[in-house]
Amino acid sequence: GGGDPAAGGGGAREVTLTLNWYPYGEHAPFYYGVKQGIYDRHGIKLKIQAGQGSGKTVTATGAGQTDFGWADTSALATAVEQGVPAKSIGVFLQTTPASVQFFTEKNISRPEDLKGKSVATTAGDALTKTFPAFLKQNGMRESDVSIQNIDPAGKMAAVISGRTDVLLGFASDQGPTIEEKAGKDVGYLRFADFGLNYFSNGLLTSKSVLQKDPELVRKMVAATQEAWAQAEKAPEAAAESMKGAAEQLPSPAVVLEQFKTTLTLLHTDATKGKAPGVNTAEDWRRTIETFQRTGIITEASDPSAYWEESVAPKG
Amino acid sequence: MDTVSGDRWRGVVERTWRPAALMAALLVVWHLVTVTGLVEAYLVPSPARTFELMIDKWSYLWGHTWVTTVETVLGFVIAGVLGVLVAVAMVCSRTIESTAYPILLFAQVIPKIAIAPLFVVWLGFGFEPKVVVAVLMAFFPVVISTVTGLKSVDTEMLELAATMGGGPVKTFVKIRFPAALPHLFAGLKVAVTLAVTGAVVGEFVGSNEGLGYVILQANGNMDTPMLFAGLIVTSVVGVLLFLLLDLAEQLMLPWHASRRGAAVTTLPAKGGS
Amino acid sequence: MDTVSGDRWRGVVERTWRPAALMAALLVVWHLVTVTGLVEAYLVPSPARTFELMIDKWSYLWGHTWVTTVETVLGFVIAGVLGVLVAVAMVCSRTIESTAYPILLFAQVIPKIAIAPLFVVWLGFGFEPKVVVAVLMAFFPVVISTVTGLKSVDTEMLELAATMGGGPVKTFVKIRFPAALPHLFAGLKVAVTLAVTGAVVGEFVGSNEGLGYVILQANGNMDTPMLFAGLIVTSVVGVLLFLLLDLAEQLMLPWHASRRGAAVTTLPAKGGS
Amino acid sequence: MKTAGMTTTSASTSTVAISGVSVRFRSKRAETTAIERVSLDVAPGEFVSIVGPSGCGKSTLLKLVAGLLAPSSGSVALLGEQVRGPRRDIGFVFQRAALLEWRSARRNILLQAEMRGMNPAAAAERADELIEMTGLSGFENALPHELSGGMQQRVALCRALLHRPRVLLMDEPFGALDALTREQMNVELHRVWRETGTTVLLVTHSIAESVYLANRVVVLTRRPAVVQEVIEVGLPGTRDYSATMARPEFAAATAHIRDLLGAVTGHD
Amino acid sequence: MKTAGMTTTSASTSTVAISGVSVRFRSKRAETTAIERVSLDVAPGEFVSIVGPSGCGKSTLLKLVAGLLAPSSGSVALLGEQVRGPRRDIGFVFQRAALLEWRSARRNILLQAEMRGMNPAAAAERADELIEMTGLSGFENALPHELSGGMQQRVALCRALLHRPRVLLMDEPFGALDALTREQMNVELHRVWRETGTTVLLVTHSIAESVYLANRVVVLTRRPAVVQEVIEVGLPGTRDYSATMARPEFAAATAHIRDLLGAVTGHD
Ligand SMILES: Nc1ncnc2c1ncn2[C@@H]1O[C@H](COP(=O)(O)OP(=O)(O)OP(=O)(O)O)[C@@H](O)[C@H]1O
Ligand SMILES: Nc1ncnc2c1ncn2[C@@H]1O[C@H](COP(=O)(O)OP(=O)(O)OP(=O)(O)O)[C@@H](O)[C@H]1O
Ligand SMILES: [Mg+2]
Ligand SMILES: [Mg+2]
Repeated sequence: GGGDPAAGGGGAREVTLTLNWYPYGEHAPFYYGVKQGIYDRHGIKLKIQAGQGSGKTVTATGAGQTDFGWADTSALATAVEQGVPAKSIGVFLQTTPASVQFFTEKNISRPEDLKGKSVATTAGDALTKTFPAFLKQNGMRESDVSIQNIDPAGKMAAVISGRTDVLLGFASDQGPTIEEKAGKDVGYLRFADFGLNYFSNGLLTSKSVLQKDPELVRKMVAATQEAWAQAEKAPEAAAESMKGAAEQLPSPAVVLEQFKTTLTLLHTDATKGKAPGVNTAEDWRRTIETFQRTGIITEASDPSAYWEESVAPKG
Repeated sequence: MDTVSGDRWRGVVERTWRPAALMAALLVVWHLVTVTGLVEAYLVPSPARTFELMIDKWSYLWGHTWVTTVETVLGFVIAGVLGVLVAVAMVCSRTIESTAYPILLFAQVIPKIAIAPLFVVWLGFGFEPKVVVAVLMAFFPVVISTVTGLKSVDTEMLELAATMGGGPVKTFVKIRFPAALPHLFAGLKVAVTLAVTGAVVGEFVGSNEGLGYVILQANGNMDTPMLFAGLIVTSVVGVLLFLLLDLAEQLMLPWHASRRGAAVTTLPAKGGS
Repeated sequence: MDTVSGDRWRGVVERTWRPAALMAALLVVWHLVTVTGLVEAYLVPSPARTFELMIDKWSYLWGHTWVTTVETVLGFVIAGVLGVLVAVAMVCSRTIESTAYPILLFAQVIPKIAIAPLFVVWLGFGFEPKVVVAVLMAFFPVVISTVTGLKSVDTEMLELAATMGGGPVKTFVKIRFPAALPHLFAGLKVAVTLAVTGAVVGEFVGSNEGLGYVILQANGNMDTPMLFAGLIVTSVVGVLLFLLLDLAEQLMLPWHASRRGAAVTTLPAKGGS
Repeated sequence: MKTAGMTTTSASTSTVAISGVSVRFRSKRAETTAIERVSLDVAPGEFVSIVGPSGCGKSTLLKLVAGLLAPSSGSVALLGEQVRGPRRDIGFVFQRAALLEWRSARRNILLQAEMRGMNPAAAAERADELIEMTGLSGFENALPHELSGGMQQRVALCRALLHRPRVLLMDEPFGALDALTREQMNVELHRVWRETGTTVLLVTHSIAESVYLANRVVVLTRRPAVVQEVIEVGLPGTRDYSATMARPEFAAATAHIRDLLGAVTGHD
Repeated sequence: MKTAGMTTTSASTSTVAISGVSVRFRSKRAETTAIERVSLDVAPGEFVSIVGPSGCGKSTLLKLVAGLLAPSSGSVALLGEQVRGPRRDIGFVFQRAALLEWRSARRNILLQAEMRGMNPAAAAERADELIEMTGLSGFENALPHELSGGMQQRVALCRALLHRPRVLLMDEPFGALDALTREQMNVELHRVWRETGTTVLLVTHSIAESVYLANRVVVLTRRPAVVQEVIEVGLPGTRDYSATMARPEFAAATAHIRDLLGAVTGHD
């Protein structure tokens, strides 16, 4: 691959990456990688696009509307089961940022404290589906809390205004924002800290790209891994790199906070010390088992159904 | 008597067979498109699977449909009444017209889903925000149509009314309003379809029930059969409400030219008693 | 000459001062509401901050506004042309009318945001899906209004046309269509506001530019000043397009009763040459 | 100012007092002076016919009296009161029938009663009486588009008579009627006028009709309408139709009006 | 079947051949028989007037001939061809003016030309000629609502004459005109008819007009309209207005028609 003579000067090939959402701190490494010329060096001219939810990103990737996607593994698993021809080429957030978020003034420190609380969720998203498993894991039932489905933007307003007590979200996303807006400390109950871990965001592409241009995929994975590794070493610079790349961003403080939180999610015990984005089949198996248990997928397949291991450099 | 009811029956068949045929044709196309794999199942499910699901889950769907229908109807009725009142005020007074227009336009153009947090915080998660969104969506066409209708009344009729000294209220009730009805109905028809959309969008904003919830959840699960079932049911609700309005129009405006049928072809009845 | 232009100038002032005063009043209320902390900043920003931001980021906003405006105008024009054509076809043939109605209704009632992912998959993240959503939103009011308008032509005028033997095309161009224009404009006015919403909703679904992108991102970041800036600009686009249509109506339909002003108060001009 | 001399001084006792009225219409294209310094006083209970060339301003004049138009200069008083806006103490038959297309003939007539809040039972009875009188029986429930032109005009006439107005303004109310029906209507109108003492202003194109019915006939000139002459019709109060037509005063008056209008000969 | 005998056999040579035509209107409320077994033949170039009581079915008859209505029974032929739908080889003046409110007087007249695809320059010239003839000069650019009732009617008349139709159907075309203007129009119409050999069917309420203009006058009865009598007017071809009125044949014909219509006396 990469031999397309029409593909721009310098041999760099134009490639689109659609994010799971609008740019926020978690995505800093991509911008950093572009800024540092990491992608260029791998022969990739990366164009980063905003997304509108992991589900749409996975579908659009499978349908070939974007070369690569950045999306939640649970969305990928659901999509694969439905027949979307997309595959993961490395999960980067191997610890889920899924968490219950609330103001510390609510005095919640353990899952049991959620009893009788109202929970803001978004209908149909993965968090909402794994939440019952999280409750069960911690000896509670779904009926112990009252679930309220709200639009993603409305969730934050609901918690700030006190319409609901807590929200389900990614620790790397809403938490820092509401902390800043309300001027109050936010506490988290991370699913991963309370016995429920599974893969979260990662890089994916369509089966047809994998088939037609495995070389490009390899370059993309390598470049992305390098970008994340570099960003991990210089979080401030990475967060800084987003400035100007996307005009409308959370405040720099929030971006940094979001990214720092993200950095705590990069590895499982099995991949500690390895390059970001390197997965083990065992971890995949565990995630798939969790997804099946929580009803995100009905039948568990082999990791190879979701994950293309061949393109990932072993780190 | 027999012939009359026979005629009526034939009329119903006459009016329904074409849309029915079209629906059947669309179903066939849908079926073929999915069966041949032209469109993948993760995007569009097969009609068979969709209807199977609808039958399996009919009580689930019915419950949510009922919620959405109530919200829609309530929103539509409020929008209709408010819309007519505002239009009347605007026609009565240039001051009101020129001040109200910008606000209305503003309220109309803003994407409702963008102000979801306001709805959530101010109105909570119950019934109200959905009705409010439905009202906001349906309101504008009613106002615009009614204003146009009220203003196109024959000026000579209004002069006549003035010489009868009935005052603005009676003139309105007996002349302006009936004359504006054809316009008003055009507005109401658009409004009722928008009210459905409004209720569903309201449910998107925050809800544990209703077709919006069903659709959103299906979308999240990539459960295309359920998504299409939700969309179909939503459409059916909209179409039925629209047809109800159409019926009301036919009953209330038998005099309107648009109901009198084509001009030139008017034939006096052949034969007689 | 002087008096005429003076009159015109006074007319403009006359027509604009009230909306302007209202806008000012709303701004004051908005200011007070935010300054007193009645509504919190995470929900509604202060006008000062909002306008500050709009000035700071005007080139950013302008770029996105332009994108949305182009999508809107394109969608509106397509919807207008298509809508009129469909309406004409429906008025010409009962067969087409009864078959087309259900499809139109169906297309109208389905919440666009729910099927938008299909557009993204089929049409990508570019220009097209937004225009398609705008067309889908704006289409229906045009059809309904045009059908109503075309059908309310005076039957005697049509009879007259028949005796002139101009054929359906000329009858349409010279009689039916001009007579339907007041209705059509009412439909177009609703349509243009819906086209704006359609373009923005299309951008919600998947886009890297346009006001929908700005708004949704601001919503995600709880960046209320940016959110309100986006909403204000969106509304301004809608209002301006609406006013353009209003102007077109005034220029094209000087004869229409609704433009002739109130009946009874018609005063012949005082004085003369 | 110049016209002051033309105004009679009986304004306070007149039912209709038009003094020095001019009406100018201004449109984008042109300015039309429809009426120029017209003065006219109508005594209580008087019947005045107005004749004049087409487009001279007769309809405009009636609308002035009804308060549906304001004069560009001059003033109009009705029943001793300055006309400033639409007046309800009148009955008006427009040149066009102006019926509500969604109301039956009978309900179009009863509109008058509904707008004035008249007693419904009494109004209904009166309506039936008028329907009978104008020969509309059998078509009470027909919608306007199911009526012939003359029938529509008769409905409009009934509507104007329903409330027994003190002042009746009629703009060519019999124009769409055939000769026979027109005569019958003339006789009926004359009877109604005699019995009720209503003041009537009638615009008509029929010279015979104008003379048969009126105390005075006002002849207007071409546009801009000026009062050319006012003819006192010296006919007796009760007028048998054929007897009246045969009287020399009748012939003299019609001939004179024809001359005034510049008609070549006596056709109407 | 029964009416077959009443049909003249000259259908093929007649311009208008109405044979045994009945028209029944059925509405939700009632069934109205407007016309009952009417037969009438009009020879090429003939001028036929139709008179009859208001609401008897005169307008209905004209619409039948124009193909705007289909008879409930019987048949109509125009220019030797069976009438099955709207016919364009005619000029029609409706009872109401039926003007397009967004077109000026002149452009309303020119509608006829545009619809027929006539040569624009020639049509414009002809329009100006007709405007001149009908005394509308100065109001060419006025919109219908700026015109008086009579002016609107004259515009409709011009429109019907613009294309010099072979058959002219006129439904009370001078009803809103004053006596003088009406006479002028009568004279003009007579001239046009003489010069062009147009076949004319004229519905009118004026007996004098019907006799002055026509070769034959058809008198219809009350609804349902039956042909009561057809009067041959024995007047010379070229008719000076005042001279014609003075002729004994004229007096005899009008008196006879008045009798037929049951009029008490000779007012029209
Ligand atoms: N709204 C208007 N705008 C402009 N000009 C007008 C308007 N109404 C009437 N006119 C003009 O005023 C003049 C008088 O009109 P009016 O209707 O009073 O005539 P009229 O005497 O009733 O004629 P007719 O016997 O034909 O009904 C006409 O020349 C007409 O063109
Ligand atoms: N569309 C219709 N539906 C029902 N009845 C109708 C319709 N058109 C006409 N009629 C009836 O047919 C009869 C004849 O109507 P037409 O208009 O031909 O009368 P006309 O002789 O022209 O009367 P006029 O002199 O008053 O114009 C009337 O009784 C009328 O009520
Ligand atoms: Mg007039
Ligand atoms: Mg008629």
